[in-house]
Amino acid sequence: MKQVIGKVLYNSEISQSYFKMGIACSDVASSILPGQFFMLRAWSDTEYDPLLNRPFGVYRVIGEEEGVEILYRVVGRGTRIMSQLRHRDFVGLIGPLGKGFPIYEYGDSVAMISGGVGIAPFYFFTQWIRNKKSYNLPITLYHGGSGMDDMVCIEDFEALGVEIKSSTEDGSVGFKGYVTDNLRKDLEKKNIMPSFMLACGPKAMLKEVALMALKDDIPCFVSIDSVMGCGIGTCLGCVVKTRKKDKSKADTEFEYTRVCMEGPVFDVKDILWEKL
Amino acid sequence: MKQVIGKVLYNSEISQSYFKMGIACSDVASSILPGQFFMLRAWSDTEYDPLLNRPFGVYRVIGEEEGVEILYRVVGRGTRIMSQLRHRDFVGLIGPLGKGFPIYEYGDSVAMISGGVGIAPFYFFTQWIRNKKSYNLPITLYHGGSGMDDMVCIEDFEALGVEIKSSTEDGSVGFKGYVTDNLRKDLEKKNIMPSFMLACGPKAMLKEVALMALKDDIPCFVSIDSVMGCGIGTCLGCVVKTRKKDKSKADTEFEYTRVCMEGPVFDVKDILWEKL
Amino acid sequence: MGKTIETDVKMVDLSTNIGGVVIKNPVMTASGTFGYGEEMSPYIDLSTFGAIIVKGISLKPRKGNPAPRIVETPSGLINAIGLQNVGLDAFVDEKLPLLKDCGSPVIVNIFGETIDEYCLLAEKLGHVDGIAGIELNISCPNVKKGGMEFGRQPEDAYRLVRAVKHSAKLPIITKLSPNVGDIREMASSVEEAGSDAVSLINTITAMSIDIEKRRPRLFNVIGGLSGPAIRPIAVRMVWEAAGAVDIPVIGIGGIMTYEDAIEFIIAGACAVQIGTANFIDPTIGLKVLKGIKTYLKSHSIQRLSDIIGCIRGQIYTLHKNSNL
Amino acid sequence: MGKTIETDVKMVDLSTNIGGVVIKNPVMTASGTFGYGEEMSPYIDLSTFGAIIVKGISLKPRKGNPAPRIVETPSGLINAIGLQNVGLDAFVDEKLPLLKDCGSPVIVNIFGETIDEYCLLAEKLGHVDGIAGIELNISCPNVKKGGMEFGRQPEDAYRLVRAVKHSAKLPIITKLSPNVGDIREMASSVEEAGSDAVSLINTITAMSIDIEKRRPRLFNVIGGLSGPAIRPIAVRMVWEAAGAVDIPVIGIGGIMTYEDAIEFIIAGACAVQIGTANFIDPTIGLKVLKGIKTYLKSHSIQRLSDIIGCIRGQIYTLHKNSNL
Ligand SMILES: Cc1cc2nc3c(=O)[nH]c(=O)nc-3n(C[C@H](O)[C@H](O)[C@H](O)COP(=O)(O)OP(=O)(O)OC[C@H]3O[C@@H](n4cnc5c(N)ncnc54)[C@H](O)[C@@H]3O)c2cc1C
Ligand SMILES: Cc1cc2nc3c(=O)[nH]c(=O)nc-3n(C[C@H](O)[C@H](O)[C@H](O)COP(=O)(O)OP(=O)(O)OC[C@H]3O[C@@H](n4cnc5c(N)ncnc54)[C@H](O)[C@@H]3O)c2cc1C
Ligand SMILES: Cc1cc2nc3c(=O)[nH]c(=O)nc-3n(C[C@H](O)[C@H](O)[C@H](O)COP(=O)(O)O)c2cc1C
Ligand SMILES: Cc1cc2nc3c(=O)[nH]c(=O)nc-3n(C[C@H](O)[C@H](O)[C@H](O)COP(=O)(O)O)c2cc1C
Ligand code: FES
Ligand code: FES
Repeated sequence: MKQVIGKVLYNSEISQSYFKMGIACSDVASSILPGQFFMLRAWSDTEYDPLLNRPFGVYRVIGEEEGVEILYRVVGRGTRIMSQLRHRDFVGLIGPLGKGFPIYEYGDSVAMISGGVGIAPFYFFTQWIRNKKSYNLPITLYHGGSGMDDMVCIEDFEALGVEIKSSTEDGSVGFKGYVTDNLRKDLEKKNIMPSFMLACGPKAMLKEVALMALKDDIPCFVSIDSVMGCGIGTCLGCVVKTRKKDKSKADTEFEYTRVCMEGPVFDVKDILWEKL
Repeated sequence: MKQVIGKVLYNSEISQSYFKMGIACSDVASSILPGQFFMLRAWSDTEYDPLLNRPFGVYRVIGEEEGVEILYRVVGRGTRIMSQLRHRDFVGLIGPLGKGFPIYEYGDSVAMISGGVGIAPFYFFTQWIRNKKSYNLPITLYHGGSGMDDMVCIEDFEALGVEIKSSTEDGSVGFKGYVTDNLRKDLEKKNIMPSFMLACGPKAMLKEVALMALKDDIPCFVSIDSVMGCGIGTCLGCVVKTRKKDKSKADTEFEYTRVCMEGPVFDVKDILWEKL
Repeated sequence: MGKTIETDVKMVDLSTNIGGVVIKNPVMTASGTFGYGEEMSPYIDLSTFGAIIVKGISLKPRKGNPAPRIVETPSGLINAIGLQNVGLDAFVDEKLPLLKDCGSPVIVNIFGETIDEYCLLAEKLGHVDGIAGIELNISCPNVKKGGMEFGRQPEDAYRLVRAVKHSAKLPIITKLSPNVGDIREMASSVEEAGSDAVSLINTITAMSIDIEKRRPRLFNVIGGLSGPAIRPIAVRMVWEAAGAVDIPVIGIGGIMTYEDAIEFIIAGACAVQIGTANFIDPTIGLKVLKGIKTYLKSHSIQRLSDIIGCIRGQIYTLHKNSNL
Repeated sequence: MGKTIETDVKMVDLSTNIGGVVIKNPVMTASGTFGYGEEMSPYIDLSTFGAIIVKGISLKPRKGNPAPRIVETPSGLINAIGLQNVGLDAFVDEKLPLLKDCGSPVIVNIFGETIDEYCLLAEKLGHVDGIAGIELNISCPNVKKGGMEFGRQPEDAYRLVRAVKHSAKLPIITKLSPNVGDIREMASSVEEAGSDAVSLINTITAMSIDIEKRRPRLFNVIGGLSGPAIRPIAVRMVWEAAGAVDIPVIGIGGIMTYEDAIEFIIAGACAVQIGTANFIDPTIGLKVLKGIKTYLKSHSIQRLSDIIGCIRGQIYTLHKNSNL
């Protein structure tokens, strides 16, 4: 992890309020693992409103490790400022941070479940798995959103041979309903039983996925979103409730664990979902 | 005075840290008097650092009253943000504000004295006087700065037939020394005795000019720079010490007068220079 | 559908009674940030407001402090204007005429250096037509107490409010100083003294130094901090004060948007005052008012009073159900 | 010429003695914003600092509060971490080893729920190798006093400091709470109780509400505001405290740049602590230190101590010469 200045290469709206930003940052681009993130500052470090840097995952590494592409959604002031950046503007970056997706043998098949901009970390992950594996591991992406505008980047995944199962709450694309309902339908039919599940999205969605995974005993990792003060482990602002590592206490006792250092990716077994 | 949104037409560095910005704002451009100013916000009104709008005079009205050109110098955070604006960005404007230069018969000859970016209001003023007067009133501009970089816009004035007397502290251009020394030299030689003097620049400079004008009994108006909270008369933050209007008390008593409403241009007779 | 919404629109009830002053909506101007109204009239219809609170008035005119009087800080503004004002007589003769027919009730913010001065002011204002109420600025140096503010100790505030209440026929809003150890104590003591309402917060004492000149940036050395920087402190104090008293609480401090105003209302304020934001956007009052209306409508809240302090009960439940 | 400047560079003296802790420069880390050092070591050389003050330690480990624990405000941050920490034993066994050889003196910030807890902590730390001093966080709820902070009343603070001073062999810095009516009183009373230095300010209690969910944004409802928003208040309090006591004063609150650090020093601080800024730029400590050196050099100031509180005398002169 390093602190660097990145230069904006491009920044374009790919769907209503979704943007892709390319950032030149060769110092750090080569060392990123899928699921890691950066703290980003899209404004001067002498302007203090907004005050804090913002966490963003990496959609993919671009240009022979010359930079990163970030997929982001405008939800508030920080992302609005980001969306106004243009070619040649500068951004501050600290990273790569956190622990990414585990480096595993991912078995027979992987299901990735994403809600909205939660799709962001999966492209880089898919690229990485496609590179590591010589055989063609089947990967399914359950991607959900409230409507058509959330169905971003689907083509990118298709190009890597990922099976797409879309869902929208308004029914405009794919299954009508929540992404978790779409997943449940398949899991219940048992016509699909992935050897691994990975999920990224709102906490309520992660919780549903986790409960399904725990019930069906499918190994499952989730990337947890949390408001971050620092991203580097010092503020203790980003915590989630996890089971005590001490096995004898794991069912009754919990502790607060930092999402930025020990996460953002957690084994669903380690999180106390009932208390989230 | 109105509150409007202006669109940046251009914004370019014309000399080290001096910029000219063109702003489309047809709603207000036609009503501006020379010496008036605007409160400008070069950043979003939902970002509060910096918090306050900034006052700027008008260098000239452009494009058949479609907009204004501002000449500004980067001195701090607000002007730095301004300098980063580009074509099509938006700025908030409130104005035109204050009382401009008096609408007078300016007699036989006018001397304008400016320090650094204090030159800004004089171009519009010169244009205005050139338009009003059928005869060719001689105008001299004493312009001073610390070095070559401060010698901005001279050509613009020359094109309007203004005689230029430059001075720099480092001697790189024109007279070596302060602009007030350059002026004093001429006034003392009595080879020049303007019927009116106008000055804009740092307070210390204005004070020297004022004292010379009072001594030689030359009518003189100065545009006073002041830190402004609102620009519209409500905060009482921008005050200067002026003589009591009541004649009998004018020599001994003073009051605090708002630069934004009663100024920024004041008759040197009204200011308590000894207490500035 | 269209019709139902129309009906809703009309039904949103924004009015409140602030200790006898009936206000049509909860948006007021904060003293010292709206001049005497006349400065703002080119930008905003003065009838917009629930009430207009004018620049603090003293018995005699006051010159105010030498410049520099203001300095910008991160998301804040420190001012040391020194209470410059035209004095009671000029206010009544020259400023009030425009204001009293402006369509919003006028509340006069007053201050003195002694309790007697306050009382005299309040009494005189009681005889003037067109004034709906008085706001007592108690963050002023009490000359009899060696320059210590009236608003620092509960007993001092009690004595002042009690005396003014006796002299005044008008409703009294006491404006609390945040520069105290416990705002609840202050609020309670002025309530007990008979104040009809409290407003808070006034500015927080603050200081800034020019490191090049190695001099305080304000001539007066210390000034009062206002603006969005102080909002989280103000919201906390309003929350505390509203929990401590039964009289209406008016929230002030860093309100820049309707969201900020709603935040104070949810914390327990029946009305809000907009201060520093007027300097940045003279039409802010109208924007905040419109935003409050839209918020209430879109959340199907029919009376503003339904959300005043609405989180109070909730919090205990919230905490009871969790085990830290 | 070049030579003279070189000599000047070498001659700038940044060292101070803070109540027995000799520090090589005035830049410290603020408790709770620098972890236990290990988190920051990838970004900054830990030997950079005049002192490293670690996250507050209690006798037993503490879980801290449920999330949300932090919320951003204009130029500020409210936190309610709830003093999560590994506890004294784990600190000494697991965290101290890295720190004690890092090249900067280590000051341990401590807190308890009773005076006895504080004393026990202080005593135990006195037997541990590699600790230069103790910073007493007195902004903690005193369970014996119904949760009221130790740092709110001069008498409570006095009693606490006095007791700890008896138990501790180490130098004691008392960290003052800004949530008081008069910071001078607080500073004087801990000085009298034997504190070797004071540091201020801790966070200012604050609150923020989510108007969509109509819920406090922090689980804990109220938290502490830090960051540049509070700097003008902190500078004022440091100015007041430094005028009231003779022991060294350490300035804290919203320091983001070397200019901010110098501002505190001119106001009377012998050293400063950097808090929230570490979150935004983990190398900030080094930048502030370099900036201070450059400032001193370019202003031909040979000892930092030459500018500590340097405006104090000046102000009276300034005011005497003007007639308001
Ligand atoms: C490890 C990690 C990786 C992330 N990767 C991406 C990514 O690749 N693309 C992307 O678009 N976003 C990502 N996010 C989320 C992103 O950080 C937030 O959207 C962003 O910080 C919002 O900033 P803002 O200033 O626009 O919103 P704010 O104005 O701060 O807040 C707007 C709204 O969003 C909520 N919010 C703010 N921050 C968060 C947060 N961290 N989690 C949940 N809610 C929040 C606020 O409560 C508020 O309701 C990631 C978050 C984490 C923790
Ligand atoms: C009526 C009026 C008309 C003006 N017209 C112009 C113009 O046409 N072109 C132009 O370049 N500037 C003009 N100015 C000055 C301009 O407003 C300031 O330079 C600007 O506000 C600085 O903002 P900043 O954020 O960059 O500086 P800041 O970061 O706020 O301050 C930087 C430094 O400048 C000083 N400073 C800030 N504002 C002022 C001020 N108003 N007066 C004196 N010192 C100040 C500060 O004390 C500080 O030392 C005008 C000022 C007034 C009052
Ligand atoms: C320039 C200025 C002048 C003020 N004058 C007064 C005053 O005369 N009387 C008073 O009670 N409060 C005065 N205040 C305080 C405001 O009314 C308000 O309480 C404070 O600014 C906090 O609100 P804000 O953050 O919205 O500005 C003044 C504030 C400012 C910024
Ligand atoms: C997340 C966070 C945690 C903190 N934890 C502690 C603590 O454990 N002990 C303590 O005395 N102060 C603690 N503080 C207060 C800081 O040390 C400091 O006094 C305060 O933040 C003001 O400085 P700043 O504005 O530079 O952050 C904490 C502050 C923050 C923001
Ligand atoms: S974000 Fe600060 S500890 Fe995780
Ligand atoms: S700038 Fe506010 S009154 Fe002049």
